[in-house]
Amino acid sequence: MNRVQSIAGGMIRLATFGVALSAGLLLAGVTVAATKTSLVLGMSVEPQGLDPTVSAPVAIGQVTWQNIFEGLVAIDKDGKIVPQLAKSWEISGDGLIYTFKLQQGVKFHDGEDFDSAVAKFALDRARGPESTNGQKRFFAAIDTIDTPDKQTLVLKLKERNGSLLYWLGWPASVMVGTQSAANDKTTPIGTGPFKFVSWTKGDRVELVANPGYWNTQTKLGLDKVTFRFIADAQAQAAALKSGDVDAFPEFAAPEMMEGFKEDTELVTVIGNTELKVVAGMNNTRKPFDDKRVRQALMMAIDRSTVIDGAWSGFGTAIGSHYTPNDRGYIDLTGTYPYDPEKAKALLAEAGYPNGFTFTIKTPQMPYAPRSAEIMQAMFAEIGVTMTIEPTEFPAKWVQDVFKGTDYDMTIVAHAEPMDIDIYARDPYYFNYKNPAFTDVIKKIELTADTVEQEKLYGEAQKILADDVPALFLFVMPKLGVWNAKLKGLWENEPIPSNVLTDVHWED
Amino acid sequence: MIVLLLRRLSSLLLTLLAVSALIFIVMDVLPGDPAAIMLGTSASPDTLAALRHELGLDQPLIIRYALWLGGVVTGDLGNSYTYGVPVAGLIAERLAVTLPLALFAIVLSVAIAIPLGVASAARRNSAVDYAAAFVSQLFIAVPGFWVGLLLVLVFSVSLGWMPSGGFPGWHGGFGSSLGALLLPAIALALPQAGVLTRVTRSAVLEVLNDDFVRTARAKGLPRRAALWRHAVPNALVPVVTILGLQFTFLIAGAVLVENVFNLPGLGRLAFQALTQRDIIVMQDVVLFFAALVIIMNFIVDLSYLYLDPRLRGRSR
Amino acid sequence: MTGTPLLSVENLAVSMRLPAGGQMQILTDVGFALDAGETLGVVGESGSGKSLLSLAIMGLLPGAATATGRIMFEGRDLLALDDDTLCSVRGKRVGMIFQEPMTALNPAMTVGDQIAEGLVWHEGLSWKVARAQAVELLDQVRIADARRRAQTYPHEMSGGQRQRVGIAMALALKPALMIADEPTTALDVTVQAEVLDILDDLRREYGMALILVSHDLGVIARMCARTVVMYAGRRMEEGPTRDVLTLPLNPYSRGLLRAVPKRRTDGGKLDTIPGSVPGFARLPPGCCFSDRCPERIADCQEAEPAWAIPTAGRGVRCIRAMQEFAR
Amino acid sequence: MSAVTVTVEKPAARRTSLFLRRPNLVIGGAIIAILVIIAFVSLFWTPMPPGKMQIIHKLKPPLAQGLLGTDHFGRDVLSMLMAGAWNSLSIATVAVAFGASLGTLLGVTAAARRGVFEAVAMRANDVIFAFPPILSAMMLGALLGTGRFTAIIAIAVFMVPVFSRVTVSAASQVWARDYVLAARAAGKGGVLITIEHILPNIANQIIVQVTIQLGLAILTEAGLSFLGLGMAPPAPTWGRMLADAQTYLGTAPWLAILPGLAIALTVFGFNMLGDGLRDLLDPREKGRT
Repeated sequence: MNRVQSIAGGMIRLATFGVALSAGLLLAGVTVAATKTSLVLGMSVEPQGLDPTVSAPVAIGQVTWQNIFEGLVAIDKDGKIVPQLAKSWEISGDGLIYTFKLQQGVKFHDGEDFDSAVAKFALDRARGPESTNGQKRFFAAIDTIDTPDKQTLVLKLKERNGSLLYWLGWPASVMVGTQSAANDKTTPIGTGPFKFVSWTKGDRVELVANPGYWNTQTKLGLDKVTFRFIADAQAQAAALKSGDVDAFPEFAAPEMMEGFKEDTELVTVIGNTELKVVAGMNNTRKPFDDKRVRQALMMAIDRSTVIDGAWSGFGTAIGSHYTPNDRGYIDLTGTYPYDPEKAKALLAEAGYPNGFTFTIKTPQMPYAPRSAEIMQAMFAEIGVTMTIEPTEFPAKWVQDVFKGTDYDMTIVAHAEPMDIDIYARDPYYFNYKNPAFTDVIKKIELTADTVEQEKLYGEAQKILADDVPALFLFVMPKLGVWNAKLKGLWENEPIPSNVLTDVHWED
Repeated sequence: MIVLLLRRLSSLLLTLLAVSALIFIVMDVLPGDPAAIMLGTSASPDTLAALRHELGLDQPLIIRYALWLGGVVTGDLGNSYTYGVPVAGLIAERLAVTLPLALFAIVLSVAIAIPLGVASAARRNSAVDYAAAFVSQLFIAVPGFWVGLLLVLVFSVSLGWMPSGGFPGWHGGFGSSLGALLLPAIALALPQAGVLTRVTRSAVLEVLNDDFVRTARAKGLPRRAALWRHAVPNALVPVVTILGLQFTFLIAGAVLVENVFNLPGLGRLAFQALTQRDIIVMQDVVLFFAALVIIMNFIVDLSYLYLDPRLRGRSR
Repeated sequence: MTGTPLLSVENLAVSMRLPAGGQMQILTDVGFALDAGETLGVVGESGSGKSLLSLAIMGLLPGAATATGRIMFEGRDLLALDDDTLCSVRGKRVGMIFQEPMTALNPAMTVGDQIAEGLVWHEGLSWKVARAQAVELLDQVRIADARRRAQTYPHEMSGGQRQRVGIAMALALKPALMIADEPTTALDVTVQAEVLDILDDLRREYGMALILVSHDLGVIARMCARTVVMYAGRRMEEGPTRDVLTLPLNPYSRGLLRAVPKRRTDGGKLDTIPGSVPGFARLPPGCCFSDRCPERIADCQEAEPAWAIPTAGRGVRCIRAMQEFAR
Repeated sequence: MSAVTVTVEKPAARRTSLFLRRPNLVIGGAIIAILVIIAFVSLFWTPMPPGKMQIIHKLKPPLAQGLLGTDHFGRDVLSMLMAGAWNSLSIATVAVAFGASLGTLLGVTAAARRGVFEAVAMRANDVIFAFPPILSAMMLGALLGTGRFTAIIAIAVFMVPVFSRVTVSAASQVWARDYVLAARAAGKGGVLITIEHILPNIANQIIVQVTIQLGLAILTEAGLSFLGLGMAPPAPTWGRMLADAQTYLGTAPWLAILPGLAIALTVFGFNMLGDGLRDLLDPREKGRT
């Protein structure tokens, strides 16, 4: 058989093998039933590393926080500060000295003991000069850290800071081991209930229960957890329906939610997140430097239509940079309600009788272009022409809008909880300078008393609602979809996370 | 003939060098600063500077290019900014998905296209010919990612026969991994099969009327044997050319299907690396693609020598 | 003509389907007989349909052609056989040599394998044995260093050598009948003689019947005992080669003979047949040669003259020839 | 022996309908003609303004609201498809015009000038061919920002090597022809020969390639939009309609099927047209039954 024929012949045999193989597989239908003590949890975004103390993306915390790493204190599902590696603590009268009593017998996954020296190492590492911690400003208020004995940690502050305790509960402030800190990015070692097993980049991270977990009161419902990273909403839905994934705490596409309604195996739980969809304006650029123009644009928008069109009706309207599940929330959507006629009149009064033209730089995440398209139609009603300029996030958006403030209007969802203080920061992309507002924020940081803080937060909200440095649109819902027999997943997300300590299967 | 190969090889290396320079400049000019992306919006300037230094981004362009190229030549492709792991490992990991997927798609494409193409050429202007022409036109016209979408909906969501996507990893069992690649392979194979059918048909038609096919018939070979033992082997040159092009496309261009089936393939790695401005990964991946295209062209050229003895000159 | 002939072609007609629709008749009323070991020449200008005749016998007519009549070979009508049975005849009982050696061989297959393939296919020999026999066949067709040349490819051989490979292929299975369709037309003169020698020696050695199709009267004279003269798809004259060449009955045969270029002493122009071969769609009424025949009379255009047998072993299609013979 | 009458039937009706002889040309031509008409009509009239939103009427099936139903913003799908026809076709045509002319120019000059120029041109070709298409389109999107202009450039750039390769091989064949050698011997300059002899002879191959590339351009535009790199909203293109509709496949399948169908039909039309033209123009194909 001449070799050339054998190729042709070979190709055919090879081909028929291919066809036979695929036919065989088609019938086999490979789906393994999920055993009851393991969980497959789906996420839209894959974290770029697994150490929350060296880079900022929230996805890192959503895999590791409270599962692998723990902090001195933690935030519970209602947003409250609860003890963790610090059993208890006292704050001095002048609020400058924090003394923490640490838990005993706590070990890292690599066997290293946790004591005050390790805690000091972790905090110094986070606030040090070479630190690449995304929230380095949390620790700015700390002056010195002392360790009188193994179980006590004393923080001395330069000035009072009401939020320090809250920030110590964040993923960015978790405790890391002295030897393991360097490569936590790829092989995370923490003190938490789950140990890291493997990470197939672009696909999944696998964790397994930590037999030597120090907190004996918590009863773990799971012995194996797999985080699957699926960006495409359609693929997410398919994974849920075909049983490949047990739960999606943050499902990507609101418009597919009612597709799960008639599926008896799955349950949908709608909570809310801290994601505030806000259309920021460049407050130093004409015409946005004139408050009346900003207020007119606010009145030109019907928030419920935006929510209905862009996010299929899920999500709650907000009047200021604050979400309903933050303490001290006031509903200010009534400050500038939807009133196109009044908006047109206000525009004329501000000197723009037949409107003006500007561009909005929209990142590619689905909520942005959809909201922008609806706003475009609404602004057209009052004679204002908005052109949409898609801007690649994070690269071009960070460079053009965030750093360069070279934009008229933009639209982005701010994920960090309780970050109303960004309007007091200078520089910040809004270019909004209001001494009265900055003063209120300063006061908040200096008062330790929560009731007083909540009153001040209310004041801050009112100033923003009236000043409209940005068009406050809505808070993104937490679209939870998971197996009906799965219990213990958080309904809301006061802090971006997937806490699995009390997750278990129920038959 | 050796001189011919050497000259061909040197010109290929030259092209590779040009590609490496081009991609380096493009990545440097792209807006967006990797450090800012990694540290997020509330990072302070000094932390940004610290990270830029750590990543070596603060050095002049030429030195960075030399360092990168030096590394590539010695096999050290550098570490990914975002993942912090050697890029070579990352690419190898993703290749373990993309390569089998591409091979699977090529096998399916050949299994569909060669028989269809040869049959429609043998029975020209018959029902088979028109049917094959229509089907191949349809496969070409329908966007691959759209086919993928429909396959997921039918086979995994409603019928539940197949996994909806993702990749369990080869250590997780050969059968389940191959199962995960079946639907994406079909979605990739159909458009290629359409093109391959048409190329095979015209190539076989070209050869079918040659005298040596009639000689084979005169020797007593039935129609089918003359077709497969004499006509088809002489029609393989254009077919192999297309297969070479298609294989590199399947490696580089499968990002859309990888998205629909969320497979951790090379295309997705490049897509994520671009969004995150993981410059080192982007440069290595594009260079890898270019090398693959060049090696593929080289292999196709070599196969010409094998398939068409006339090109070999004096063989003995 | 003793006993039943090896091959007997009776009333063969071949017509072609035209691309724009409609049929056109090419061969009309062709018939002849051939005994085992006998040689027959088929001579005619190009466009007379003689190649189509050989393809019709082999059953290898192009798709658009349809043949009617009978071709009796070894007791079976080849036209009635289905393709599979015909395959068992082709190559095994009837061998064919083609005109164009440059394209008649498979460029991607070694010469040895192309010869051996017939043996493997028909007699089920292993490739090893078949290849060995192929080398022997190459020796027989006088190709030097046959063992090495068997592994080479067609493009590494001259036209003459390739035609010899064609001969080796055709006689690999020692068929009863060999059909050679203008075997030497594409070769230059010196190689022509050598190829014809080989063909003749092997034919004698294996006692094979031969049909040699050619437009070259010299080749026919040298190789064939009997000859048929074809014109516009019809047989014009048939008989022993010597008689046809020396005492041609049909005016066309005479014109053909006169047109053979000879050294002329009187420096006159070479003789030609006036006019040119008409296309099959524009044949003149009556005798197909009537428009160019110098001896034409009115009756020639009345009706196509029938095939007549003036004496045993001779045939002619011309009323004038019959009248001449009668006197 | 009976007398034999010559039977030559007269070929059937003088011109068998064009459809029978050239099915691809007619089908392909018809589809493309209809699409071009729709595209032009959409500039003046569409049942509803393509951008008009009626959130209350969103996600209505065909015939319930407008002939082909509404999308997730309540916009009329039929109007969007018509406007999409204009956008997708215009992007494809401009891109192909750009790519074809540049590619052909490169190819023809390379064939004429030979030597260094050809080597450099072919080297540039290899470099572009070596770049992965979809990935490079993304990089272009990141560099120039997304939008109509980037889509056109991204599509055109990868067409240049295809056209230059086709042209070089076709042109060099024509250059080798005797009558061109004769023209050169008569002292004609390279440019003149190219215009007078080369281009007319390779025109048919280029035309066929243009139709095929037009089809591919539509597909690429759809792919780019799928990755979010296509035209900026609100101008609808088929690719973006398809991309946006992906998450509504479960609840509103027509949103994805209709644009998918439009894309498939157009590409099908272009390919059939390409085939028909190839048969019509390619002399070699004429004789074959």
